[in-house]
Amino acid sequence: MRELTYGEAVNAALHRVMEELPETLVYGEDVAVPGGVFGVTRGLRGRYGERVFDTPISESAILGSAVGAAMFGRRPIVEIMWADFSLVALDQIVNQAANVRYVSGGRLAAPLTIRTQQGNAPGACAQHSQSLEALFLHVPGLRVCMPSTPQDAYDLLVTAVHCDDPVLVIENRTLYFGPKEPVETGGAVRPVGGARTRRDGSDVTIVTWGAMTHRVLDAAGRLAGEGIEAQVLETPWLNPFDLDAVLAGVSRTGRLAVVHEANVTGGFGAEVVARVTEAGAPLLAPPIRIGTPDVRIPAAPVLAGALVPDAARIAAEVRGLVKG
Amino acid sequence: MRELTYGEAVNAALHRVMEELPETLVYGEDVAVPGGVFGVTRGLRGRYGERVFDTPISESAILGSAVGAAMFGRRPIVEIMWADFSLVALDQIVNQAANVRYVSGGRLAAPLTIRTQQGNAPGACAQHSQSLEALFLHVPGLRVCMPSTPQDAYDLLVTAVHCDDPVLVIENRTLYFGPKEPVETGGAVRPVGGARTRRDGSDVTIVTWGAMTHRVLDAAGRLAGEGIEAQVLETPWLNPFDLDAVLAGVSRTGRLAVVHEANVTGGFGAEVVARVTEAGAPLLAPPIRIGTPDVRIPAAPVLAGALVPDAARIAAEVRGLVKG
Amino acid sequence: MSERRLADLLAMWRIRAFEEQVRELRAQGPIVGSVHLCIGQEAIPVGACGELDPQDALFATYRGHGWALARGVPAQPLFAELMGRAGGVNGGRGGSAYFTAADYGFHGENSIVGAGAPLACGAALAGRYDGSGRVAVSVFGDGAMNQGAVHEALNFAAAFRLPVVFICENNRYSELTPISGMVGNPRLSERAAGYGMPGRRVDGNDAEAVRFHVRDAIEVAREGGGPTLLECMTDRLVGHYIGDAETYRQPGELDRIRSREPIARLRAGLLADGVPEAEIDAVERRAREEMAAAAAAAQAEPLADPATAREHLYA
Amino acid sequence: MSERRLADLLAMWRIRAFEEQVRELRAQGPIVGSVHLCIGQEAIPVGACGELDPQDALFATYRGHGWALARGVPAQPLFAELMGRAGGVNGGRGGSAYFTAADYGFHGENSIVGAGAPLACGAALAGRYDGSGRVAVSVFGDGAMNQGAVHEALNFAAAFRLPVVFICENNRYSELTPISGMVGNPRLSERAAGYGMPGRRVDGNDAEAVRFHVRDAIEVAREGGGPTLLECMTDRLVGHYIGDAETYRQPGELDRIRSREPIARLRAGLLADGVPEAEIDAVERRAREEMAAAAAAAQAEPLADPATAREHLYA
Ligand SMILES: Cc1ncc(C[n+]2csc(CCOP(=O)(O)OP(=O)(O)O)c2C)c(N)n1
Ligand SMILES: Cc1ncc(C[n+]2csc(CCOP(=O)(O)OP(=O)(O)O)c2C)c(N)n1
Ligand SMILES: [Mg+2]
Ligand SMILES: [Mg+2]
Repeated sequence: MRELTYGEAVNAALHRVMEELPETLVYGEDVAVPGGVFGVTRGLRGRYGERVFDTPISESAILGSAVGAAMFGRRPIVEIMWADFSLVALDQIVNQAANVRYVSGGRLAAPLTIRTQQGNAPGACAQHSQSLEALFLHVPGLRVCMPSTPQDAYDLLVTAVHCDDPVLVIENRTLYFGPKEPVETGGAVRPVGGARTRRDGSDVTIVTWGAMTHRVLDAAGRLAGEGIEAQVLETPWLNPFDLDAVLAGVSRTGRLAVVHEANVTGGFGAEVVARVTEAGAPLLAPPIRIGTPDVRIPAAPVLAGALVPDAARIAAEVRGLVKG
Repeated sequence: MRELTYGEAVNAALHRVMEELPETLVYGEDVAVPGGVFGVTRGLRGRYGERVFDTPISESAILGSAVGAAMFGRRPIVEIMWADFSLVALDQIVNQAANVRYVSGGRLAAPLTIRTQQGNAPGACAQHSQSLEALFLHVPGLRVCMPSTPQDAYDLLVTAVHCDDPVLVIENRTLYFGPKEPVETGGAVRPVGGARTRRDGSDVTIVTWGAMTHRVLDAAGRLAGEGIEAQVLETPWLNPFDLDAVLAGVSRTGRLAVVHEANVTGGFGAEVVARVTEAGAPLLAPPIRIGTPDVRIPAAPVLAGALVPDAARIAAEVRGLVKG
Repeated sequence: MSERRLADLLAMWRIRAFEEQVRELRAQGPIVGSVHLCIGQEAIPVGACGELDPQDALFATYRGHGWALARGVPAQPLFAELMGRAGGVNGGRGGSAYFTAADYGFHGENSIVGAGAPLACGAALAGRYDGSGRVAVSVFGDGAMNQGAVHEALNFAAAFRLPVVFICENNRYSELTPISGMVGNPRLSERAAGYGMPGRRVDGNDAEAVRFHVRDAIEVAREGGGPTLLECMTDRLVGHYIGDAETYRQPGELDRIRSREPIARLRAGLLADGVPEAEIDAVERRAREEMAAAAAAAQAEPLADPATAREHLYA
Repeated sequence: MSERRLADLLAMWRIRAFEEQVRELRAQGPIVGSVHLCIGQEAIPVGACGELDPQDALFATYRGHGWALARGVPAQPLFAELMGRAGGVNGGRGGSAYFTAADYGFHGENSIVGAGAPLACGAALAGRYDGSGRVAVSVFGDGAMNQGAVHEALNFAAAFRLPVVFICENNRYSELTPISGMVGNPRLSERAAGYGMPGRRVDGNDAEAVRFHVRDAIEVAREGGGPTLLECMTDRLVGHYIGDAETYRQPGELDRIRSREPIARLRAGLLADGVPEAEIDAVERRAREEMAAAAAAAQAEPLADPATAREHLYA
């Protein structure tokens, strides 16, 4: 197996799909000749030439042309540099891409992949720090995933590109340059969906996704030191969402905490709590949601640090849930 | 009291605020000389001249200029003809308007009011039928309300315009030409927030908002005929959301149903269910959410009718909740 | 020559007769919701579509019935679509303002102003790789020229010399508002130079003039010369949508418009050239009969099946 | 005359010295996150800001440090902002790419490309009603010209003859990509005609040239003549952001750029005019000392208080 960082794994997945699917295209701002502002698309232009190109700073044209090209047999893989920027062109994702298959009754399809990355990083301003997955998860017709490990960064992107629906792959720039890990490349294309038990435990089920997964695992480690065993269930696929895995965990532990970086109100954590509650899963205590409070994200790290959940805060809140 | 339709009540509110707040402006596509595609802004141009004007079909310029004008002491009331169209310019609402006060530490403000309307109406296509409140409710810094009666159409808009924060007032075109009702105009400006008990009942609390309120009341009437007494709690203000009113109702009835027109997954109903669950309110049965299933909205009324909740379906699901 | 013009007359009458049937059906009830008729603008689709090859892409707007017909979509499944019949081109899912008929090279209406322009760029882009030599035609109105997505599409196509023909149907109104007050320069085709593409103002009420300029633009596009912006001047003879009170019309405006509308103009021209009136009237009659029959047949079709309403959301 | 040019030199040196301090602080740690320096582009803010009155509005981009300084924002609270100090112009909430300083007539940076242009239209619009005679200046880069929001703002301002001066800082790159390949017509100022506004290409490395054209545009704007688009040609002497490897530079490109950069140019001009070198060097020294002192003072300030992080979300 190759040892790859998260960013290298994304790059490896792009090379693979460009190799095995001649109808793929990769384009976006600075992705071709410069190889991407995070270096994630390096080597593609040199290897695949015209199938990889840089674009104007025109998100509506990037996304809309990807939808149009997909209607005509291409599999565009376009990059929106920051999820925050999707808001200048959301129409093309929600009113265009998501409608193609349904409204045409399946006569047309829009198999495009939108790669983006999101979340706060030290010093990032309010316009470069949002976690927007909940917006996309409210849109029928889209698929959405958020890998947090090199293996998933590879697998989910390969799956997304092979998927015949519009898929949003939300990466995280704080993970691109993380540790190298063994990544199995070239394996069979995995189906869409699924969850990952990152740690098992009997006292509480913590559901999380994206970069938060690492902080949750850190918190779970601390809790273990106090004798609290938390099951950490990562759901890298959010649409479709693996509710069964969550229910299975909760039925064992009797407690649920959902952790995400997005602000709490209207975040996807509400959907998870609502589904578990509707399912009538017996709980020993009311479920909790841990996320960024409902404010904008300030640039100063000392301020943002007081808002975005960290391992200490996650551990404290989960401890409160378990100890009651 | 004046007898006004919902649309006339919106118009009356606009006349009032234009009269009492010289810093107000009203602009948007076709709102001035034509008086609005639904006639809701009639008479304003003639009465207030230059403070009311038509704009190009440029939602980013409409919303962005409103934010800029608001930063400089104006109180723009801009119209986005359909909520679906906000997706071509969401950046100006989320990345611009919502950040002004917070990032400037209160030195600047963006007291603008965005009037829009949403939802399905017979024959409307997938791009003119969405209920998007959940997107805005996930954005800290915005206020959001959805009036369903002439009195609230008047009161909430007056409150929104007087509010010093960006407020989104989401109306509904199927209500504009509804029945005339007595509307108290010219009263004191009401504070932001609050809920309305539209019908009292002891068996179940149905929380709803927007045009669905009328279908829920219809359903509640049918259920009463069967001896099921439903409390219908409308929450026209969604941000801020009156959770206390919901908890008070649920603590009496022990059952919760949330009904909205938006598709279920990621809808604000999830937030309501999550908050009630987190609050640990004792329930006799798991709460339910009733909304449009997770699909796009087809134009054919016979198809859309099978998806958007109607009184019969609401009654049936609530019956199931109560009868267990 | 007069064959071609009689064919244009028939094509225009087919569109107008279709639209008049739609207006009738909307009044009677079988068609519900907002409907945008293209009566008065028929010469543009008729002049343009004859220049398109089967592999070409066509993206229109909610005012797209005429474009679909001119592209070759049969009338009955269009009527069926507008009436929510299972046999509609999209089984009733698209409706009047948002249907597609890809089998006929009609890649859809769009009811978001300007949103179709980037899609057209994508169709043209795909042609770069599939060897089809495809040209994409993007149709939008004068008001759409002020929408960000159209700007981005015009620049995107120009920067990459994509084979796109942008057809702006300038009917002088953006919904209920005159375009003249919504721009600093009312000659919209003059924006083309800034993008580095040719821009022309075209008599949009003359199918022959439209044909000439579209052919020229398609030739340039197929040769790799990139996009062209054609501003086709025309008028709506009817409201923006059915029910529009048209309070914005100036005194005498409708008379002026009727005096230059494409069908009356072509009719007068044919008469002047000595084509017998009977022959000309026969064209109108034939179109009206065809559309009446198609509408009736479509109305007799079964409605879409509610049980299917959730299908085809995902692959 | 040479007074004015010495003042320009000082103003440009203040900006460059500020940016060099920022680069240093970013390397050492007190400043974190992505930072966009305007080294090489100083002549544009220096030439433009002197023409603005106190009531005028100025909207810049994430590359806005120089604009804030030229507008009169003191250096210390700017350094403090970048270092997340409580005393920063926004108490550290804005940071390098998104701060405002309304008290000084600086209405903010924006880190969404093109998003500030519509805001500027609004500031100008407000002036229609408050009798201030306000002119709004909207600054953005060459790449932003391809963003829908900028197009909509240009048309909106032109249609309503709003007093806005649009300043496009054409540094020939959109982030890491040359603008030349991203447009069909590289003369961005030629887009102005399509909007019905004057458009000029300006030597953006000459504060005097910028001053002349901005003054002219402001005069037109104040007289109700509407907006102007000024394309100020310049170059970044540094990367797009701190850390940019600048792999996209052509051989000899940086030498070419340095040979025409505004400070070296003005220095040479002053020497040629007989201004003693000592006097010129004193200007640089003065600026460097001022900025070193301001940076040090700001660094000594307390960090923002985490307990305040939730304040001021709503009124
Ligand atoms: C983004 C967006 N904004 C507003 C509308 C509402 N709307 C529908 S048609 C229309 C007018 C379009 O005018 P024009 O482009 O000239 O086309 P025409 O209707 O005249 O053919 C408007 C504003 C919309 N559908 N989409
Ligand atoms: C809407 C949007 N898209 C993309 C970006 C990422 N981005 C930041 S700066 C930049 C380049 C802008 O180039 P230009 O307008 O020429 O300004 P310059 O940086 O050269 O001053 C890009 C693409 C963004 N911030 N916002
Ligand atoms: Mg028009
Ligand atoms: Mg640039």
